[in-house]
Amino acid sequence: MEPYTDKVVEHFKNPRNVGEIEDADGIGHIGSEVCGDIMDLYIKVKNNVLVDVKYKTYGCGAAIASGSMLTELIKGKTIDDVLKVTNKRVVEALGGLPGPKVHCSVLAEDALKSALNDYYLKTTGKGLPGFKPRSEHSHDEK
Amino acid sequence: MEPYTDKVVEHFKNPRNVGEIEDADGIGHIGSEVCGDIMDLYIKVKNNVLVDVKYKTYGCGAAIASGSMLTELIKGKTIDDVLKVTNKRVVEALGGLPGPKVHCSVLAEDALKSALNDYYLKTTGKGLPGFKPRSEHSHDEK
Amino acid sequence: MKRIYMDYAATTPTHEEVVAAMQPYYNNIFGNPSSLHFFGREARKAVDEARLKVANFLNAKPEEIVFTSGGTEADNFALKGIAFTNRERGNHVITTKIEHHAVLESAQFLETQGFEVTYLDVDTNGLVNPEDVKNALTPQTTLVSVMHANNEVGTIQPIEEIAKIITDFNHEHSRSVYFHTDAVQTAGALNIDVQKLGVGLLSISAHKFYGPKGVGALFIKKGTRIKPFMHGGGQERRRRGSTENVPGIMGFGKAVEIVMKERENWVKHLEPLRNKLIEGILNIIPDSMLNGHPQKRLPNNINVTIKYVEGESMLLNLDLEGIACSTGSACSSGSLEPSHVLRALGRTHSESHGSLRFTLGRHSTKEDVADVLGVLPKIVTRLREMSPLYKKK
Amino acid sequence: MKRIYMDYAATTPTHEEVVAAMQPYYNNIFGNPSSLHFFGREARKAVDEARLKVANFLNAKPEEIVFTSGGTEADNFALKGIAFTNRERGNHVITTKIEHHAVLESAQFLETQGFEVTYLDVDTNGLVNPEDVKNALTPQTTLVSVMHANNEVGTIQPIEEIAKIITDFNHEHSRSVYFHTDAVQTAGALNIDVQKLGVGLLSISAHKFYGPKGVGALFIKKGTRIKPFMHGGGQERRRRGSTENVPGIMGFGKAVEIVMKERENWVKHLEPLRNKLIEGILNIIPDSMLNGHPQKRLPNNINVTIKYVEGESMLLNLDLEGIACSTGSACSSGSLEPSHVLRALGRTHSESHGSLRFTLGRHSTKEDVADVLGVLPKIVTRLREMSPLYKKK
Ligand SMILES: Cc1ncc(COP(=O)(O)O)c(C=O)c1O
Ligand SMILES: Cc1ncc(COP(=O)(O)O)c(C=O)c1O
Repeated sequence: MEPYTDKVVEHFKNPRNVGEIEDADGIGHIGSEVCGDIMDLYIKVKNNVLVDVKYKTYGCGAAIASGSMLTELIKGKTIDDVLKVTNKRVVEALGGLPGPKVHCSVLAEDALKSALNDYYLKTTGKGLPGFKPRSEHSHDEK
Repeated sequence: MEPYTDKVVEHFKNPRNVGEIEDADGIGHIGSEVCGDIMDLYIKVKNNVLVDVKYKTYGCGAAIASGSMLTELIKGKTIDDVLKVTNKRVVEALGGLPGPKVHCSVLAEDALKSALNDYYLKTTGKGLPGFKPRSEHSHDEK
Repeated sequence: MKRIYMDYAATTPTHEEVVAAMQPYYNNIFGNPSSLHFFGREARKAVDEARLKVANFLNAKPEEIVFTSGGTEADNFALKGIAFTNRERGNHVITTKIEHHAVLESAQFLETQGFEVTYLDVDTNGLVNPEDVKNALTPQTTLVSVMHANNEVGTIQPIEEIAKIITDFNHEHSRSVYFHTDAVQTAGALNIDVQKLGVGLLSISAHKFYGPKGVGALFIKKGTRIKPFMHGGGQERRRRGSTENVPGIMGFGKAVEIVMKERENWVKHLEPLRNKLIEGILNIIPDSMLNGHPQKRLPNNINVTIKYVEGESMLLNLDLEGIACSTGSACSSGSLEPSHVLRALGRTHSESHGSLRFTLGRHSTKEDVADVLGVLPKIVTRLREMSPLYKKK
Repeated sequence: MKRIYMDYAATTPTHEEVVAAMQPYYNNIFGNPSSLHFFGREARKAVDEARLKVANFLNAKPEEIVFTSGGTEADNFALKGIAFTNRERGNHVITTKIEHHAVLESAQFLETQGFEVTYLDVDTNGLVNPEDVKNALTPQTTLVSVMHANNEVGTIQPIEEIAKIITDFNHEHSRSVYFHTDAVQTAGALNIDVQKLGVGLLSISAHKFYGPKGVGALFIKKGTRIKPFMHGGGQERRRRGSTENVPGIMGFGKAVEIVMKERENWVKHLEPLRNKLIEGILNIIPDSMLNGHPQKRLPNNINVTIKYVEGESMLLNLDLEGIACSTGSACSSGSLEPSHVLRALGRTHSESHGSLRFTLGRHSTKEDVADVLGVLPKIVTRLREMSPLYKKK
């Protein structure tokens, strides 16, 4: 595996926006213990803007850095802007991820989509159109 | 392959009794080009004693040394004594031969037997009892 | 930055005396040992001296030692060499679920070529039950391969007992099932006597005990029916082609010499350090547990699971503090499955993901251990705070 | 005693700069490149730098280079890797009668596993006829392996032409027959450009061009279907298990760097020496003849047959005079058959037994050549005098 970029290491060392939001407007929960990575994303929305964002993760360095970078990319942005944030954007912003670690950025994107879905469900009764997390892991703990 | 002993190298460097005997009483000719070694042995017999011995060889270092050592072991000896000289004696006298080279000592023994056979044929009309060279190579040049 | 190396099971720094022993063989005594001339003969003499040292080290005969490019080649050679060569006697191979990939993937390759392979289970401490070997033996079996000690969790197998079972089986059924052990992890730690162990083939690798990388050996007991794995010229008594790595082999010879002299001292030095680190972690960090056998264990191996956190993230945090170790988390290897060894011991996926391995060596100190015990708990606390699993508790 | 080394095709002394380049990687940058921590990362970085150098050397991409333990492993990997992996596409392999044993014995092993192998003839100069390759291709063929230049007689093969034939065949029949060349002997002498040569796989070995023994590489063109030969961990992008021989790889990297800078000078230096030695022998010694192609020939290879005398005895006599060379006589290898290469060129058994090979290198001088020309005729005379064959003439 190639080494992590400086940017990844920096975010891994000092992850931004770690934690939970008690009264979150949307919560995303993605991943499972079996796969070795889980991400929880909490969003607070005001006037279509993500005014606060927090995350927690159980996972490797890339998962921690991806989550941290995601929160930076979406915090303070409008939902329209945030909907454009893909795992590719996360990878780019991190200066790249080693091949086997790209799935961590997918985890981050899916956590975001899942949180937005939750927000939509709560506010409109309907989920995020077309939402279907890619990193969904179906296998159970054996 | 293990290296040659000092004794082999010494005989190889200064082979004894090289040449032919014009009026030999017995000539042995063993081996073939195909196998990569040939030995010619010439003996001169007086009163049952090998008063002169010469050899020629086309072959590797071990063949040259085996022929040389053989001539030393048999020159001046009675036929009875000489009949007891086997390839094993040659190998011992050389301080050993590498495994793949033992056949060269067999070549020497067979050259001796073949020369004695020739001598018996010439003097008694019958060959050496039980003579059948072991190193006889049957394959032809292709 | 002060750096603490605690990954001696991955590789070791080459001993200074080993490096020195290699130097003459680069451009002074540089011949090809197969050459008949002076340059070849002096190289050959050197290689044979090293071969004798390695043979003595294992209590074997020099002609029973085949030099290889490392432990992996020795394992490939043993498995494929025995299986292919003895195919007409049977197509069944027995090994375990906790072998090194060099053995496991060779076995899997044999499966693609029509061989049957039994992968034995181990108990929760990583021990193979010799009775299981007995029960797995069939009239088709030609080879049993059980590692001497496991590289991840350090568990030492009852090789002598297994050898006895195989010998009995061979006697009773007039068979000649071969027994191979991968001793790559034990050579620097335990006395390895092929006679006492009762094995017919045994793999070692120099870089695991202060020798150079890229050189190892397979012990092959006299009389064993085995054809080469590395096909080529007549080197190594026609058992392994390729120009011998003379400097590497000379370094290997020096390394076994050093081990024979130092091993006992090393073990005396390492065991207390190992115990201190294990006890320290289990005492200080809640929800942590030891992986591998508590007693039948390599003197330098510490393998723990720390729940609710993932191994690579701990490893990288330790690395940021200058401490080098390894993990059985899948995330570190790019594969989907976490360590097959931890899984075979009955650890859950997440327990396997949360494992750390520290392996000590001759340069390890009390201070190193104290440093780890100072740093690790803080890292775990920090990571647990951001772990969704920890909250759920 | 003054010693003259004229066996550079067997192995070369390691270049001083190569030795120096290896030193930091024994106990300073000593990590296992697969380790995630600092020690591993710095080792990995080094290995990747060397990989880039080797890739540049061959005009390949770094990810197309797999490091091996030498030329033999690269050849085994190419033949067995391609044949086994593509078996469902076909079970036929084409090679030649003059390949190195690493290729030939791998091919013979494949035959024992049910593969069909065609061994192409060569002409009296040792050249493969590209048309023969064309005619040998069948719908079952998955691999063609033809060496770049022969190690015994130095003949350089028309690799580009053969590549074109295979490419055309693949186009015409929508096939993907792979083309491998063993370039172990050419790396120090000819420009090797895998694009220009048009090969899909190519073997090299460092010790043949002033690099260390025990390290080589297989170039594997992107997109090639090949599974490992050396099964083990995930090293070399999962293509070859075993802990990388980091110092060896670093020495390899330095060696190719030196070759790229020096090769042209070496060739300019060697060709006149080679010609002088060939002409000298043929002129001075009656009943002697050149083996191999007079023009399409490695710049450092002299291979002659001297009739009525056996090769080993000449070799040993030369050795006693301090001159190191090799022979294709069976007597030197312990086998019954003399050189399969000379036999394939149509030499009789005794012509093959009477061969000598001198291979020159960067330290060879005019004086060395003059010394050989001074000594050899006397030796031949002496040996012919004791040869029963010479008399018969
Ligand atoms: C043409 C050729 N191929 C392969 C090899 C094998 O290389 P190595 O000895 O590095 O395994 C050699 C040299 O021995 C060779 O000359
Ligand atoms: C138990 C075991 N077997 C085999 C190997 C392979 O050894 P090498 O890396 O020398 O090929 C290793 C180490 O990687 C090991 O720990």
